[in-house]
Amino acid sequence: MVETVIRKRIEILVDTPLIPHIIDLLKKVDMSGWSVIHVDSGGGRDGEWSDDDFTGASAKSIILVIASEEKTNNLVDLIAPILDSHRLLLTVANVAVVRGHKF
Amino acid sequence: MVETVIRKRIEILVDTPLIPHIIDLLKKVDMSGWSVIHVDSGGGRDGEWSDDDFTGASAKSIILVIASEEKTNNLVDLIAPILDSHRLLLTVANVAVVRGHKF
Amino acid sequence: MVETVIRKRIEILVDTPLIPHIIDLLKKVDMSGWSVIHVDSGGGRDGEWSDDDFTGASAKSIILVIASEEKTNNLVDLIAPILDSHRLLLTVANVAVVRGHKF
Amino acid sequence: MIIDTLTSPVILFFLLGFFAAFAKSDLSIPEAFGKAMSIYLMVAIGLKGGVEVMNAGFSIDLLNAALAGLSLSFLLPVPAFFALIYFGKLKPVDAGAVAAHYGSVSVVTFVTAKELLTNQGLEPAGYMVAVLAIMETPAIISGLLLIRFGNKGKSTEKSNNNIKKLLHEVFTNASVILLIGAFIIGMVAGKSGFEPIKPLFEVGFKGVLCLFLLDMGLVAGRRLVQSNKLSLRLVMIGICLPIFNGTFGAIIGLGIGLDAGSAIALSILGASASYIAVPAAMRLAAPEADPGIYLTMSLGVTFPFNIIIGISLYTYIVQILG
Amino acid sequence: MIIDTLTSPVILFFLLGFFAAFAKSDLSIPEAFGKAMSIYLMVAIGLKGGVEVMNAGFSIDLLNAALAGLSLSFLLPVPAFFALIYFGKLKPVDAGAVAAHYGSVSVVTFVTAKELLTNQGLEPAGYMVAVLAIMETPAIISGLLLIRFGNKGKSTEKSNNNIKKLLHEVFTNASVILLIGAFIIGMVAGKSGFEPIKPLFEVGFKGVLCLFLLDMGLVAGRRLVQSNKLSLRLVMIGICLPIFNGTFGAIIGLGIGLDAGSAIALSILGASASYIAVPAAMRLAAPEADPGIYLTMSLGVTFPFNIIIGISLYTYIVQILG
Amino acid sequence: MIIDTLTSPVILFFLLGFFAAFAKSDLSIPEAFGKAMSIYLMVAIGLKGGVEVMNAGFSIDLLNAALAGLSLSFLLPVPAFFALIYFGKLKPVDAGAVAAHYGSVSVVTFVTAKELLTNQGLEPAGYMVAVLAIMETPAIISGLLLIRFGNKGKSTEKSNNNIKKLLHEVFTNASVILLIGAFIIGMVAGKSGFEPIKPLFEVGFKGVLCLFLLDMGLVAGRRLVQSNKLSLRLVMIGICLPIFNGTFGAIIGLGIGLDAGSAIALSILGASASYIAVPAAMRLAAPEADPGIYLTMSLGVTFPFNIIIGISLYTYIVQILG
Ligand SMILES: Nc1ncnc2c1ncn2[C@@H]1O[C@H](COP(=O)(O)O)[C@@H](O)[C@H]1O
Ligand SMILES: Nc1ncnc2c1ncn2[C@@H]1O[C@H](COP(=O)(O)O)[C@@H](O)[C@H]1O
Ligand SMILES: Nc1ncnc2c1ncn2[C@@H]1O[C@H](COP(=O)(O)O)[C@@H](O)[C@H]1O
Ligand code: NA
Ligand code: NA
Ligand code: NA
Repeated sequence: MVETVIRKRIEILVDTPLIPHIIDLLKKVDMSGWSVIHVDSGGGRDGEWSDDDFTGASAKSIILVIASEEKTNNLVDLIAPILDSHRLLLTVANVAVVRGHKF
Repeated sequence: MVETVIRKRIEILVDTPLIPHIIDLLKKVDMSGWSVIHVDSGGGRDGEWSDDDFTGASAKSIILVIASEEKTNNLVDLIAPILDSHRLLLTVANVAVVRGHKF
Repeated sequence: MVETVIRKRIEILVDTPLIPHIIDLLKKVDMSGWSVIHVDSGGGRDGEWSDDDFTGASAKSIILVIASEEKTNNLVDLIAPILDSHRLLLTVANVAVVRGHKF
Repeated sequence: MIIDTLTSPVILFFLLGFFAAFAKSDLSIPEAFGKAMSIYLMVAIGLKGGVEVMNAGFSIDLLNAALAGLSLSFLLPVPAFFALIYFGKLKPVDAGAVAAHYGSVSVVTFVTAKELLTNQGLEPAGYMVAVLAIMETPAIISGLLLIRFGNKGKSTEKSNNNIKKLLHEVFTNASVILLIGAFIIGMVAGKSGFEPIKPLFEVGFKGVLCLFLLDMGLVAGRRLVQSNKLSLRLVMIGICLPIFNGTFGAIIGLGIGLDAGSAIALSILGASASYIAVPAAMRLAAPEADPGIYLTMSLGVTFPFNIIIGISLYTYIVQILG
Repeated sequence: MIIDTLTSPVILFFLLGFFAAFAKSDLSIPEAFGKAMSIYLMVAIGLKGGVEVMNAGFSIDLLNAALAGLSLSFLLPVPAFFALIYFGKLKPVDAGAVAAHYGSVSVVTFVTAKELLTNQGLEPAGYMVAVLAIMETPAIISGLLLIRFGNKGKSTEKSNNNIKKLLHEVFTNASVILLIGAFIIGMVAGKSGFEPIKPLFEVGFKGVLCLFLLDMGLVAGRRLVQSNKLSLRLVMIGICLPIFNGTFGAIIGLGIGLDAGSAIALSILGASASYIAVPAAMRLAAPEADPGIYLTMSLGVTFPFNIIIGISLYTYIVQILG
Repeated sequence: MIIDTLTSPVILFFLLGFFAAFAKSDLSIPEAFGKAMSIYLMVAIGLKGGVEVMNAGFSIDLLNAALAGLSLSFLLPVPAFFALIYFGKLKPVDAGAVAAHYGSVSVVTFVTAKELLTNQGLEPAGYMVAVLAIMETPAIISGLLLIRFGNKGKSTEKSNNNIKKLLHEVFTNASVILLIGAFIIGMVAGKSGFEPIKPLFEVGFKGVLCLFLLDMGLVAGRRLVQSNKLSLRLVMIGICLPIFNGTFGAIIGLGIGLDAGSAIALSILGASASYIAVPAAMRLAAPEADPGIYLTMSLGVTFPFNIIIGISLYTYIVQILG
């Protein structure tokens, strides 16, 4: 059987226009890989929204990052202060990956 | 280091037209935040499908909810009876979040 | 309370044109259900990309599969050798599901 | 007329899509493009209908046709329901959902028929667009009542607030809003107000219809290829029901004194089955019904039948009866 | 003119969208379709503006109008900012973000006004398209400076490399690139080079504008329905600010000697508020500002006001003053 | 002719996209809109080609050109492969994948050339559209055979069922289906059947081409900006290979007796490199090949070269040789 190791799966829910800003933070903690998933609609304290809005300003995305625990901790420390002001949602879970040295 | 707490990450795979119905259930168990992700295609016991279908009736989405364990249990109890009739897929995982009082 | 069991949540990040190939592998290990999620953009060792590229050749997707541990192990063994050559990213996590016999 | 039909680019593009689906080509029309074309087509026919009615003035025919359409949409699901249960062997919930599709209408079948009929000097009256809009959603109510009737005794919870939701759906469904809205705008704007926007909605119309039918062909073909829900009995119903409904529509149309073109249009509206408004509503209002059945029958069987054979057949029937 | 406005299909489609949103219809325009129409509209008006300027030749008016537009975009946010703080009770960061929207412009308001004015023989000069492009982004800088001024003492980190990013945004913003790029292409191609592509960009223009305004109506209506951020004071500002800015624009336009049509256009540019370029820039440059406030004011209040009443009002003001 | 080329709106829009990419503008064309335009363009040229062939009648030239195209698509990858290995220093799998792109064709290069040539009275014959379709996919087979040849001894598993998949891909590839399908529909419909749908497919054509080239410019520019895979040697091959292939195509075209316009078209088909059909097929059939190499060479180097310089160059070559 192929060996797997545990890494962190980080999900950051973010307003689409803010993505470049978060990517900059990822790079600061030396994370070099990420993927962006489109969010179609949602609801929260601010009411409901949906992406059929050509302004683009209210669109949301999820930035998905697989990373080592160490880098993840650094990222969480970096992002925590702006979670509220930037309306972010950040979750971290454990995942098994093959060949963990890449992350 | 920023402190994190454990919350539940719920994923509900659902036919897109049924989303309002599921949102109603979320509200019943007092969940106030959710995000909807588009599913492009898939396969299951009913064969394969893909979303390039302008009828919209066969489109699927994932409703993603971060919530406390208690609310999650309530939701699972509420949804379990209709899982089959409504062709839903429900998974629950643990995630760490910063400032868990929001969920 | 409804009873839940633990299953595996597999995510395979894959170039969209390669999806049929991965689906074939899923079927080889007897997995009959999967969902495909569109990835909008991302970055990795090969630089950044985004899907606003009508060629389609550089688009990426995530194949999401809920499966039993046994089938998951078989899949990991099957996919591990081509992870690098096919530029895949494979993660496995635990999730709780209701009525696990389906997976 | 069948030959004319089969060499018309509109139909040929449908066949091309159908062929691509059967050949398992990787051809696909982006969802957003398909939806955009569908919106365009509805706005265009709504506008043109409104302008024509404004030009022709209101008439008693309009009222008659509207009432006939409303009744057809409400009533056609009833025989369909029993055929689906007793001959098609469907469960009540599936039978009711399918029946609702056949009471409602297909915008593209109507539009394609209008094009083909106009080529033969049989253009339907402008107000038939309003009838089309009127027939979109009442069948949803019939279908749900039939399901409740078929399931009597079982699960009657959640019925009250559902009725409110349902009426809301019937009046604010996207297709209804677009068709009726554009129809009214066409009436308000009149011929002169329509002039500046006519180029987009008239010049491009038939070309867009071709591309949309390419998409329909793909989707209908894929439904047929991938389906494992379709018994021979259901295929037979998918062909006989439109013939029955079409004949019924023709008789009503002629009975209330419509001109030939409009009677054919009413026949076609009766014969056609919904594939947008009703599936979405059914998925929400009757989630236990299997979309694999109703979408495959409506899109995979009845739509191609109507496009390729039905339109000519109903024209023929009206001409025989008329 | 208000009557003309209200029976024009363009406006009626906006109202249809508005109505659908309030009726909570499930009608929606796919995002990709909305963006495609927006790109088309910007390219089309850019091209036509460029061709017209090439035909008319450069003039001192062009330069004057460009300078006036630049100044307006920079300066209009200032009074807006103080009104939003003292009367609107907003935090500085929100006030600055909203103010930036009102300094910038709305492409669709401009285009709709151009259509309505042309119908009355008051067509603005071709170079007003360049003024439109020039006014898109400077207000972003003003807005951010105002925020910094309002927050003085607090958080001034990250300011240096932000200024570089900001200037980049101001010059390479998608709307600016499309408008200026198409304008230059129109100038290079001239009337004869434009001829072969004219059908797409001229024949379809008004129809696309109708469909886009349907989308705008939906989005604006949903903003209003879903918003819980809008105080009565903010609604008042959302109506008074465009009147103030429009009057100011009219005075400047007449002051620098523009013809009536162009002065009305400048007035409308002053009065209109951005809903694409500025929101995206603000979300990135001032993430703490609440998009629920600036989008709802710009799209939900000011845009409908300008489309339905404002355009006629500014025309009237210029005619009174002129 | 280069001057004509550079002031044509079509090319200017390409340059605008290129510029926006280099300026790192946030301008982007929604994927669905790009795909919709691509489908429209293929259907439009297919239809027009079919109608023209039906009008002109079949000729021996058609057959000759088809055979020539087929051979070119099969054979051009061979010299390309060796150049890529020995001069470009690529691994066999990458060399084969790139070679397949250069054997296949670029629809947009062909269409742009057709527009520019028609302006000079050098319009290619209608049947060249069929040649275009024929050349789309055979090169995929050559490329994969070359990879197998280059890797001989290594990994030959999974070859059998792959051949079936490959032939399926060659015949049912989306571009092939659209081009051939629309071509046949054009032939069946003929001039009179084409008339009603002509407005969409002819009136809008050049405008859509402009917007699509704007998109191509963006994508090509971004490829160049983001790429770190491109050695100077590969850039040189990306420029010399189309010149070589174009000259070869010109010689063959003149050799089999085509008229000047058609010979130029064959030359351009030879010179152009695929960016839709082949990349998608290669990603699946040779997943180990690096898309960063083949897409960047085809889209980032050869496409702009052909559009800006190549078309004029091949015209010149044919006129010299002819
Ligand atoms: N650590 C990561 N987490 C999430 N996505 C990743 C990660 N690394 C790579 N990716 C995705 O995989 C793509 C290819 O990565 P690479 O092969 O490293 O260039 C990237 O563009 C991302 O979309
Ligand atoms: N608990 C949650 N789970 C998933 N998504 C959420 C949750 N809370 C908020 N969101 C998403 O974040 C957006 C903004 O939330 P809020 O800041 O609470 O208005 C919502 O519209 C949702 O898309
Ligand atoms: N095990 C699974 N993992 C992920 N997605 C699934 C799974 N099973 C089913 N699905 C999704 O649910 C849809 C319906 O499944 P089914 O009801 O089995 O036909 C499929 O088309 C997939 O998109
Ligand atoms: Na019907
Ligand atoms: Na303004
Ligand atoms: Na070639």
